[in-house]
Amino acid sequence: MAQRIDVKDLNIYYGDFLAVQDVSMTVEPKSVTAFIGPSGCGKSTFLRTLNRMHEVIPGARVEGKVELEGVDLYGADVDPVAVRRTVGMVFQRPNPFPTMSIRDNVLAGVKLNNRRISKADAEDLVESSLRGANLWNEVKDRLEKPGSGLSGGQQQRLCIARAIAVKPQVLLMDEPCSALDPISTIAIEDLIGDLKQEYTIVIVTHNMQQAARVSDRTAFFNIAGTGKPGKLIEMDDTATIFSSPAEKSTEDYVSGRFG
Amino acid sequence: MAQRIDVKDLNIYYGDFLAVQDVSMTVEPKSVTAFIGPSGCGKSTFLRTLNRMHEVIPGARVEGKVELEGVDLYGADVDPVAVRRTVGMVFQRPNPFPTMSIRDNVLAGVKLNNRRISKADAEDLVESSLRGANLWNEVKDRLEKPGSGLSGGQQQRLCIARAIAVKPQVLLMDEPCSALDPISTIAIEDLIGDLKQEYTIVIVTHNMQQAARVSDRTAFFNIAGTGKPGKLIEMDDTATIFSSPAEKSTEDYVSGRFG
Amino acid sequence: SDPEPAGGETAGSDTGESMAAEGGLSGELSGGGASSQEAAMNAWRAGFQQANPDATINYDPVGSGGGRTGFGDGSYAFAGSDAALDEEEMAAAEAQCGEGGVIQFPGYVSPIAIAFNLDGVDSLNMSPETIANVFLGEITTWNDEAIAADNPDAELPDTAITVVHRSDESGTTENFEEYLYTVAPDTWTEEPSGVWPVDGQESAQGTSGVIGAAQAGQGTITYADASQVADLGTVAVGVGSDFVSYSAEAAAEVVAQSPRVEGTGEYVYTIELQRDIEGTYPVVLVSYTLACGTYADEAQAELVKGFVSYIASEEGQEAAAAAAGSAPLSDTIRQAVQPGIDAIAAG
Amino acid sequence: MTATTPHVPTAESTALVRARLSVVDTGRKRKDVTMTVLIWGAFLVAMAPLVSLLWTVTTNGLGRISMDFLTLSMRNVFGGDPNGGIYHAIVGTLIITGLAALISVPIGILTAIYLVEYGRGWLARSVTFFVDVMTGIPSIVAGLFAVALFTLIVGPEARFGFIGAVALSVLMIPVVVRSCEEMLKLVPNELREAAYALGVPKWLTVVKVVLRTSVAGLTTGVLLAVARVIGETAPLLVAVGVTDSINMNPFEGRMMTLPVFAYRQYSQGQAPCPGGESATCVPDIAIQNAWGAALTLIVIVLALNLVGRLVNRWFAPKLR
Amino acid sequence: MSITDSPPTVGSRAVRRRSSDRGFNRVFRWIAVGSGVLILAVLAAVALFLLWQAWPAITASPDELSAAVPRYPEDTSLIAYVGPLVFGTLLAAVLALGVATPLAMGVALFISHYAPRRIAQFLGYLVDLLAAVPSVIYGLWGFFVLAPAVVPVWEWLNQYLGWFPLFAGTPSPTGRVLATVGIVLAVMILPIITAVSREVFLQTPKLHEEAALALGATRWELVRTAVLPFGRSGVISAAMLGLGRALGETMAVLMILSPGYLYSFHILESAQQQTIAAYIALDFPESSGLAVNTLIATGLVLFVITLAVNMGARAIVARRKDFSGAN
Ligand SMILES: Nc1ncnc2c1ncn2[C@@H]1O[C@H](COP(=O)(O)OP(=O)(O)OP(=O)(O)O)[C@@H](O)[C@H]1O
Ligand SMILES: Nc1ncnc2c1ncn2[C@@H]1O[C@H](COP(=O)(O)OP(=O)(O)OP(=O)(O)O)[C@@H](O)[C@H]1O
Ligand SMILES: [Mg+2]
Ligand SMILES: [Mg+2]
Ligand SMILES: O=P([O-])([O-])[O-]
Repeated sequence: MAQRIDVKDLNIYYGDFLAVQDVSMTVEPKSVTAFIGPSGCGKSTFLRTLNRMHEVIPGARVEGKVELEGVDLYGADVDPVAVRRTVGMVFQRPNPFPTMSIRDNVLAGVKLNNRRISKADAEDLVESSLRGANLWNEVKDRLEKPGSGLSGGQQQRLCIARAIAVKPQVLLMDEPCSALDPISTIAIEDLIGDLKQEYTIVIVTHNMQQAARVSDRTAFFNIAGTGKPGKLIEMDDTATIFSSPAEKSTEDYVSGRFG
Repeated sequence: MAQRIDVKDLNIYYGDFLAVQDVSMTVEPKSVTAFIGPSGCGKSTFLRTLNRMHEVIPGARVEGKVELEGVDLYGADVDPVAVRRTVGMVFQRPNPFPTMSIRDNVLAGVKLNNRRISKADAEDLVESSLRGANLWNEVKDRLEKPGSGLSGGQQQRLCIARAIAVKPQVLLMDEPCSALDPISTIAIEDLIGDLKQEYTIVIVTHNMQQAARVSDRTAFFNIAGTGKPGKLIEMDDTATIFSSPAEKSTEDYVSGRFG
Repeated sequence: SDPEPAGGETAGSDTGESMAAEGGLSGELSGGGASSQEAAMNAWRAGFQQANPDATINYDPVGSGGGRTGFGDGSYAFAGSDAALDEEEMAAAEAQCGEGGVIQFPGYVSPIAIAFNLDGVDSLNMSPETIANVFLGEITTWNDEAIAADNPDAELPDTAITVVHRSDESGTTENFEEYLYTVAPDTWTEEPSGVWPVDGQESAQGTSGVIGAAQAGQGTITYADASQVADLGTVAVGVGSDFVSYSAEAAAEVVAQSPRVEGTGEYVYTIELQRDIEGTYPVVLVSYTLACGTYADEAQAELVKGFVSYIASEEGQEAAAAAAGSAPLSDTIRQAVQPGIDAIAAG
Repeated sequence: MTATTPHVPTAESTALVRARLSVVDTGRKRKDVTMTVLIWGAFLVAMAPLVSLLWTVTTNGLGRISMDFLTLSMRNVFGGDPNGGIYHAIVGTLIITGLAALISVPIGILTAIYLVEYGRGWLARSVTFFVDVMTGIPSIVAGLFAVALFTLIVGPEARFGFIGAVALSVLMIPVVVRSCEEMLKLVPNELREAAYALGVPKWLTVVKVVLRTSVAGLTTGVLLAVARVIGETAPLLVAVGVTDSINMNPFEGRMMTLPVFAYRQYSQGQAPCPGGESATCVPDIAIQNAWGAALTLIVIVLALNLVGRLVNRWFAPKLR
Repeated sequence: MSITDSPPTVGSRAVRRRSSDRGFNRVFRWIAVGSGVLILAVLAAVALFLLWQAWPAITASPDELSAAVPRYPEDTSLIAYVGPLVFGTLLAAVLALGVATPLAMGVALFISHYAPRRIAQFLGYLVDLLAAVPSVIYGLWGFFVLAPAVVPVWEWLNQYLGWFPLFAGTPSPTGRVLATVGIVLAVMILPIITAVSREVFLQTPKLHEEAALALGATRWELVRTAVLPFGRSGVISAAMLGLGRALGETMAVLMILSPGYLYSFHILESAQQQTIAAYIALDFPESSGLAVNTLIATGLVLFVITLAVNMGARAIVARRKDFSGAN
């Protein structure tokens, strides 16, 4: 299922503003890759180009290539909608659909697309996705209740369940824990550990300890100042980044000297 | 100018929900006190009770005492409006008034009190406040421009200038750097170092390195789980908290084992 | 005549007394025009519909002008108008009506009361000259000598006179102006037009508007369809040496005694009002009924024939008199137009 | 890090702080109180005429309301006859307003969707601008326009309910667009992004997420627009004409509506009752009818709003 | 961007275009665009209709017009004829706006920032409801209740403030004057302005409200420093919405006003002013031929006024954009 992503010489613009400059990297399948860096350095911006979600923002555009198993996601015959089914995404603030029950939230990817699915299949999908998101036991008795009634951490896991229910091959997470309390954070971190058995995972985090705990590889982004483009400074195994990074600024950042 | 705050057995409620339980602490004048702790543990909630800003939130109320130089802030003859002038506040997201020029933003609080401030006095005050906030050189040529045209870090310093222009005795800051880029963050940290010569400063931060860098004393808050009240776990000199805290959970937190 | 309680579309019960002979008509017929006729038209429609429960007659009270235009361009099968068709309109109507020609007769004649609101005074005498001066704004208080002279017994206060006239263009206004123009030509010199010629006076829209305005203020005076004046005081107008109060009979009399305009179509009965006939009430509104001699559609022709016959019938005129206080049509006029109505046919 | 020497409040520092904290700046306090009084006053002053209006309509109209009044038409009722009712006008109001809504709501909501979800550039700007201009079309002009339009299509005798509905639509569409636009803007972007990230195409996102989430708000918007036109008189008088009978067919024959009925009854004024007031002849029955119709109209608007509130309750995003 | 030449894999098939989705996307988009265009078309049709129907009057000579239109004075150009109507329309609308805007802002602030939270929502609902009261009903009320009731007030104003042009002249004994109409119009547009302003005031960012409070602002100072500046453009739009309604209001003016055709500021005196919309409704019934064209020409003028007012409002809002709350 999981697939490899190759990014080649990517520039990202908001209108005329170059937000991220010249990024090339490879994301390995069935592993967790963490993006760290100070606020505004373009982590979210870059992450969104991996499933063309940046196209939702007026004026946002890219130059360069993003390849999924060798297929350019920006190729002429590639449908952005299909890209997003293949590369799922979880956001910083949990965003379950407020008008839907927990069950319908999990099935949203199917139902919103007008796919027909048998009742039994739907039940199976709901259960397996919620189990996959470590949420089944907590909600199995109230699947018909609105998803927005859950706690923040549960909501975030519900969003993860919803994302994996469409069976993506890659899962992008943009600071998935930054709005959660420590217990929920630990639950999600555990979940990420389980999910990497099946998915390619990319996670943005502000929290260096979290990056150190959950990721296999870490990419450090930085920015020279307001109005300057963000850049990928270095990318390496997580252990290397945190113990002996090649760049001085990486070391400053991970040792907490700024940010 | 700077004054001491004594908090005694404070419980804080949102309606029926006990958000923060039983906090007692002393904040020393002319020093920087940092509040750290995981998300949702009640740092902001507690901070706002120090200048009665929590009263703005419907249903929020306190039990217990907060004393400024021995005067109970919740005493019957105390005017909350006067409290907020004495205990100023800077928020997480910079919030200059968008309809006002930079100059008017600085003078906003002063004009409330003293409509007839002379032109020369006003000029002096604008300059001294902006200098105090390390912003004068950057904006002195465009005082008539809207404050919202500045960068995030400049906006935040403008807010600090606005807060100190009313000559408070205590300054509360709720994650003042969390929306800023690293350069601006450093500027604000330097500023805090200068300000403590004159003011009693309390700062909430998510960033332990920041707490270690700027504060003299640190208070660690924690929460047992969603729905439980936040508590003050321990408070001590910053060096002690980061090197040899008394509590296990403090050590776990400052060493990055969770949060 | 007791009106029947209404029901659904066919709820009108079949108690159409002598109209039973005509009783089998059905279908829907729409006309429109002068709002002055609305109350009478309601009575006619009700009477006709009771006799012909399957028929529905509608009348849009859009105003005489709208009625004449609509009649000329075929949007209305019949129309009511406070003024006779002028030459241009007649040409349009004749073109629309085809060979059967135009039928026009004064189906609704109603006294116009000169009504006032003055505490403690119910009735006053006024000579034509005085009326003209009051409405011109020359006489400004109620205790003016000219008024006092004709009312030796009345106690007149020195309240200011507030004239209230129609703000909209109106047949009532035109007829009232015509009256003043005829009887007080030296004082009232403005040609009648339907629009009130004096500036700066109080005005209101529609008959109910002027009545309401007159009731709202002290010392007000206005002119309005007599059936609407409610508890306002009214003026007995000077005719010759006498003062005549309004009444349907006195109004009928003036129409009956006035000649017909010559040289019009066979069934176009336009009258030339004589405003100075002793014993009659000369301030009247004459409102015409318009119909065609030929209609494209058989059913429509039958309906128009039945309905217009009813308007012109003695019974119909009485119904209108009861519902709207109008003056019944004289036999002379009825006999002059009835053949034309009887001849209405499809073609 | 410096170790701080403990600071102990002295008597004078405490007094100083107490003075500062309890300072009641009388000027500002007075101003605050003055403005509070003024704002309460504004509210009360504004409510006075509105309360007077509702009171007038209710007290004048209530006496006329009865089962007969609500279930009978005015067919064959004339003069001072106190029988008859406004059933035909209620039906006409509901049909014509309903049709107008049927025309305006899809156009209005789709335009709002265009403006919020797609609109960019000169077309969106001009639609926004001209929608504002359209809110200023005088209602009688809308009526004349509709009549002229249908005169071109079906000939001069055209007077039927649908023409009125078209006239009302001209008045209603801009209100629908404006209010629905605001409601759609309130749907958080996060929800759209959540759907896109699940690989849902934009149009399904709009239909199934954006519209679904804002149903409650859209209902309110539509009801506001309905309320705006349900009381129209002038355009219907010219476009639809009047009748006393029940007509359920909006494509043939005249129809009556409540506001037109109220206006015509008001215009009729007094009825002559030769024998004075009696059980069969009430001189001011017409004006009583007018107030009765006015009250009914207000009650209908109220009921619609209530329905809107219920829809709101049922469909509003569940937060707890 | 070039198409990759690497061999297709599972992934590549998954991301290929699904044409049906794209088709629907496009269709839906065009339906939405179509509705917007349809609105423009309707408005253009209304404008064309007005122009087409007004044209005979615009091109007619003053003689023809005065022959066809009973109210038309001799030797007067169409512009001179319409002038007083434009004046009356604007005066009535400005009066209404002048009365309604401050009151509506008060009511909106009351609901958003002053009223006890519990009843605020109910009050908001009540005000929305009042926006729905039909104008005939305002007409009936103004005619039967308000006009008689305000006579003493107008007389008092005239007596003590008669030096002020608006209150000069002879006050009408029936109260059916432009001042009364202004009040009725104000009452009619008050709920509209209130509803919009209230929404805007409620949207004031917490951020800015808290900034003001933290500086030690009282409630009124909070309103003055954070709420009003933020809401200014919204209130202007709201007022323009109300102005549009006041400019076009027909029935209430028709039923209440005792009209005149002068350039007169005497709002307590009868027979001084008239508004365009009421004028059209008043004279339409008895008109035919060129008279109707003349009426529609005045309708066209009203349409142009509305257009101008909207453009003006937009310009005002745009000029303040730099300092607007939306950033
Ligand atoms: N919608 C947008 N339009 C224009 N500029 C944007 C937009 N979103 C982000 N930017 C700019 O792009 C740059 C990168 O922002 P981005 O949100 O990707 O940073 P980030 O690293 O995710 O920061 P954070 O840690 O705060 O989430 C910033 O300068 C930001 O101002
Ligand atoms: N306005 C409010 N109404 C009800 N509950 C609230 C409100 N604001 C905060 N809370 C609750 O109070 C608790 C403490 O919240 P608070 O915002 O003070 O935490 P915090 O430590 O500042 O978190 P963070 O680091 O995310 O800012 C949380 O459980 C939160 O859900
Ligand atoms: Mg980000
Ligand atoms: Mg906080
Ligand atoms: O019949 P009128 O209303 O025009 O007098």
